[in-house]
Amino acid sequence: MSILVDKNSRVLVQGITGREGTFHTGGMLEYGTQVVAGVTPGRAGKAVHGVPVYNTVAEAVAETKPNVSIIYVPGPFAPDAIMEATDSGIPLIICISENIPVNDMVKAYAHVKAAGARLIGPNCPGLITPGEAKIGIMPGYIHKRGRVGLVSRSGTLTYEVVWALTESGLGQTTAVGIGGDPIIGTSFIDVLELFEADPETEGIVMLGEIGGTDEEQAAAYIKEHVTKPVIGFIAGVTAPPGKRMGHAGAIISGGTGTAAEKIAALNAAGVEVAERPAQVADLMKARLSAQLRAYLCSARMPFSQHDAA
Amino acid sequence: MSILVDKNSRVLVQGITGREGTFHTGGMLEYGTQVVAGVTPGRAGKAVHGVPVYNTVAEAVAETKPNVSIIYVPGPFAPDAIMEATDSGIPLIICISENIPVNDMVKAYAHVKAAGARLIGPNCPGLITPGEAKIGIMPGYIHKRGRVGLVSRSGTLTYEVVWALTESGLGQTTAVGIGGDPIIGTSFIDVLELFEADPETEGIVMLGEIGGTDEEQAAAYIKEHVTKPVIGFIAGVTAPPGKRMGHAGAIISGGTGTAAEKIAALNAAGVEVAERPAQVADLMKARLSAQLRAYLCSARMPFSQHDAA
Amino acid sequence: MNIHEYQAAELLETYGIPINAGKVATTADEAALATQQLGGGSGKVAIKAQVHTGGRGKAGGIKLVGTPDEAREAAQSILGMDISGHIVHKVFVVPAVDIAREYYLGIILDRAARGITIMASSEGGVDIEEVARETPEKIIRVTADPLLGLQDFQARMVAFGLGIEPQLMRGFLSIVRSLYDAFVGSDASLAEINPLILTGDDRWLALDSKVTLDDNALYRHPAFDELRDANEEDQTETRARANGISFVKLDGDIGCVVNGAGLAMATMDAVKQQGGDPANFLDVGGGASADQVAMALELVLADPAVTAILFNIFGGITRCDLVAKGILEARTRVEVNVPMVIRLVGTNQEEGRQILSEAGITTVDTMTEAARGVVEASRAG
Amino acid sequence: MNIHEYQAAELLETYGIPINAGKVATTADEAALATQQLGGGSGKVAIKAQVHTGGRGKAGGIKLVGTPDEAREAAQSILGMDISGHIVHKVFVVPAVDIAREYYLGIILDRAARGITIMASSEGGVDIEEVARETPEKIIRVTADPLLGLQDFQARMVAFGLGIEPQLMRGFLSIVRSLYDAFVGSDASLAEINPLILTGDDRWLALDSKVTLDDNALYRHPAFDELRDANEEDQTETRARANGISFVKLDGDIGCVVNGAGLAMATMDAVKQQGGDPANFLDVGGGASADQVAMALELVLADPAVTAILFNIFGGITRCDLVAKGILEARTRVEVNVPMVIRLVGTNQEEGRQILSEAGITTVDTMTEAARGVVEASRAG
Repeated sequence: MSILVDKNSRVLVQGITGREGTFHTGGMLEYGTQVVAGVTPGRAGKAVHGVPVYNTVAEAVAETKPNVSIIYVPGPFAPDAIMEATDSGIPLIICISENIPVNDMVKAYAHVKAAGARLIGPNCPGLITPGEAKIGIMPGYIHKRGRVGLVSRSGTLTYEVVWALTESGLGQTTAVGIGGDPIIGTSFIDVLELFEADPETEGIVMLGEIGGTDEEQAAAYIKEHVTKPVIGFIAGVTAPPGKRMGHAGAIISGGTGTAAEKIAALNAAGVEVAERPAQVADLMKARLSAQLRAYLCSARMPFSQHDAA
Repeated sequence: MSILVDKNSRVLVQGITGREGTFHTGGMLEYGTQVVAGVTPGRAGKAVHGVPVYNTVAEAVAETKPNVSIIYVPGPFAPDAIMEATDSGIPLIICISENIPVNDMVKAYAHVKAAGARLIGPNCPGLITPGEAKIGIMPGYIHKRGRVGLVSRSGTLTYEVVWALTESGLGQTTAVGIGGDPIIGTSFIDVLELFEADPETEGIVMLGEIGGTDEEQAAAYIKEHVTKPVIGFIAGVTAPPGKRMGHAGAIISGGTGTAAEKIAALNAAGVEVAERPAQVADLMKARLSAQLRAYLCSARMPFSQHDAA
Repeated sequence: MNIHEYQAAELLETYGIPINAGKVATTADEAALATQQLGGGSGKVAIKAQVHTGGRGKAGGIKLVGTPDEAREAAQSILGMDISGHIVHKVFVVPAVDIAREYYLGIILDRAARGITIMASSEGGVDIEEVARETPEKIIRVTADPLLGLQDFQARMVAFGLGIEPQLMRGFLSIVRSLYDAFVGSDASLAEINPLILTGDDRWLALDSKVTLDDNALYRHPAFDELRDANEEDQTETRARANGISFVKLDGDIGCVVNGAGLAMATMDAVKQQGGDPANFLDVGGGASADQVAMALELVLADPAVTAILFNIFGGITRCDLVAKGILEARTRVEVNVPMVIRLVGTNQEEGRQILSEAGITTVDTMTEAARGVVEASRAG
Repeated sequence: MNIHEYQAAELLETYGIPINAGKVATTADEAALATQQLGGGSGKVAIKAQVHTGGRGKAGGIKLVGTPDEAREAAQSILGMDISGHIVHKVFVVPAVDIAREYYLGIILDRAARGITIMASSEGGVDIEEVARETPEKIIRVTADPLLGLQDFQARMVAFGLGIEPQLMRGFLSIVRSLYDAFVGSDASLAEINPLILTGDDRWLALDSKVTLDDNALYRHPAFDELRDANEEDQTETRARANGISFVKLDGDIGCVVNGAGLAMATMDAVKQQGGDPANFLDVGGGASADQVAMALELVLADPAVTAILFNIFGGITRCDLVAKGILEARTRVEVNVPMVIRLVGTNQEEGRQILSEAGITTVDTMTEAARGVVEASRAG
């Protein structure tokens, strides 16, 4: 098992004829992802890497029945693309685009939510279930199918940790980049819930950064609802307040959103927080081994009880 | 039983200190309706007929737990009042106000629907479950608790038919005025569904008028889903096209919305359509008697079969 | 509220829609002058009757002319023309245009969808209702989310649905968006361009525009007051509206005074069933006062065709005693020289009947009786 | 984008918010003249430093004066002042006002609610963040429905929450609505009035305004370009932005060139863990080209404080061979006179390392190694 995407995912690429769209469609196809259609208004009838292009999402849906859409259109046009996908009934929408005006995003988010669809991103690398489907811009080869679910606000930082998990032999069930913008469609909590319910996922890695209070909320959620081991990392311990650290969402403002607060909240929820990205894999390995030992011990328990009875 | 409102309904009056609000609050109280609170911004602390007044619906809800709100504020302010009631979690909102700008109403309707609340009206007389609760502006004394559910787009025309039903001894379970505007919160179909499910309602009266296609849609619904006898009446057989007959919604435009079309659709769905309002009661009485006879005959059937077996 | 074509065009132009700019003329000479100014005598112009009704083309209300003299002659014949009961007081003089393609583009309040729907068709310039009836598949319909408004992708769905080519797309999308903005911004219940044309040199142009404004929203558009054309309004209807009474003039001879719109329609139907012809639709409104009843009676009596009057009042909020007083009051203000049949039931009906009976006026019990009575009285009179 | 108080006030005024109108001065003489014009020498005026940072009051950046001469003196002392690293180049001269009450009114992009939230407090004129921390119950919060926008009843909830009296209600509600319109209309991420005051004669007045604009939406507000204050921007940051590079100047001496914002922050943290101090945050962006890498290196080298440079690249979309070429390219364009420690992994890492190794540059494998190495190199240098 895995979460959100697998080998049955049928992918639509919105903005497929753009530079980014074309390039990453190639990458996704190469990885074995089923890319069934693309949309670029006015380019119907063309093909990109053999994938047919339509004028509208409605047409693409009618012809090719995608169940995931990935959006590469420029930021100012991305909210419209999100709403087009939503209104065409696509249940999972991954928005890679960055630089989206935030007030537009607030509206698009509200619309997606009202329609009951799921949006991941914007300004995110997408997500991957190793060996099944890569729906995003991450380098596929660093991933390996395995035991750990990963959710992250960053891009390359995720790759760093994915690589460490792969090297350590733990691998990943699914790795989800939720994006670095202030308003995002899917939060840590949403993904934690999915990983908690996924039988294949044994441990969860959560990569946060400064800005907002998503990590604090996730910590509270973990405390109440997550039984699997969670290892965290928070980037930006040394970031100064009031400065946007690349991501629109990565900013300490009004004294909130500091790494220290987030680390404290996670620790209080029983989440070990790594000091270095690569250390995440070591900590997870240790936790899973400890859990295995504990399980083996407890597994003997019933026998003893039975014997006693 | 009855639908939507009964003796447990706790009513909030929005616009209670206005002329209409005050007058009808008196009428509702006199009928025995539980009016628990009123709202007029800036008038908190006052009382109308002994009913406490609050500044906001949120305050009124917190203090008095109403489960129905009735709105008497002037048309331009009614959409705001509808949304205030919706956002305060009131599940049933009756909007008496007329002259609401239609584009505002389109938005308010969408908001109410998204929130899962029910709006009746606007520009409607409200609804009444005789002997239990009158939440509206209709004269209470013409009603009598009985066997027939009534749903109507009009006001006084409804009274005419209610009176005939009362005189005939049939009486009403609940009488609902859905309103005469082009955009209304609750349609014929919504109410038909409720009456069909209400064990006390034996027959249904549906009073339509020219304009729109609500009656045609209701006819299609009746054909598929309504097993109880339905008697109809359509006002405006002689109305000329292009002229608004009082109600904003009562207008034949673009060749649609004629009484002839509606009557034909209802007839095709097995609905008898009266030629005069008062005739509705006679037709219903005949249908219910016929049904009773049919029931008594069919009730004997099993015995015969048993005897034969 | 209906407005004229030229007013609709001006309104749409303020939202950035390219229109066929012309001049309004109220006399034949003005039309000739406008033709001179617009065409310089070289190109052709169209002289178009400005009336609040359709079918002016078939009625001869649109003429294509080449010279100011022809324009004068055409305007002469059109001005004063009666088109479905509307007298032409103005013509719109516009340059004739080289048409390559014609489309229909309209935005309507969609009652069934409870939203705002964009309708478009490549069958432009013809009666869209006929297209809707005969070949509904030729109409593209897209309903905007009421809260989000029209989205770009929806405008594109309209364009692709019509098969608009990429190089013409930008101009077309801009018109769709502007028309939507105009609809919402002016609180319209209808905004339509028919035909929206593509000229021989690939320009988009709104050749004929129609806008209907929402009466309930006029209060926030005080500037629209001056779009009202008194010529197009029945004086009695205007006076009724000012007094909170709904009144519609009809062609018959039996005046009706009723409380409630549904009951008023049902009353008209009852009169017709009895072989009569209603002279009007009249709803005195919810809690009608004596004064308002008197005003209603005056309005009905203002129609010289009226030969008998039917009062049908179901008292709910309206009290029958006040209605009775209103009737007596009206008699002191205007001369009632036609028979009246009065049906007065509901709240305080006994008091009301008492008041009337003391003044020598009898009442009837049912609507059917009343309708029959008034038709008989009318024939007798 | 941050803008100055006086610019925020002007922006809010265009939305109908009553502001305390004043004059901007860039010299002491201008301040004196402004004082003359505003007060006519009779009333008092405030001289307020215009800088993109808070805490100017405590820093002595606001002075109340009575005469043009006092104003000159005050402006003299404020202009050129360093407030949290921001040099004061302008002062805003405004009339002193008779304050009866002070409120806080702000509208923010609410990340947690994923909407736009109105915040208000009767504790105006003080640091609202402190109020939020110490006495959160004193803050009224109302979140507008993103699709509907702020509704009137929500504005009233704010007003009643603050206990505004009926006779003051209309003016207050109008300000709340206008501030919301300003927020949405100008694509702000923050619009705040602190304090919003009630004067002794019951007038509402925005005494100090702050607006932060959404960088991503500036493209649709070309007029906002002129609100940009070059004095307030680090030249290198400006140049970086123009090249699609995220750059933030910091106080340390170790230059960082990283791809990806999260990884760039983690790299700064790693440098700090090794006892070093990062000189900057730098994210070269997604599919960084050789040219962009060269530009990034130039930007870092432009800081004279830099004693060593750390490259940390995890190639995904970014190809390591291109990054290597960029580094070599940069060396031909600028003189690299500080040691560089390079970590280059991911897509095409072998090719990249090969290119660097041929040029005599060695690479390290892990981030920790790289951080340790660069701190050592910096100390050695």
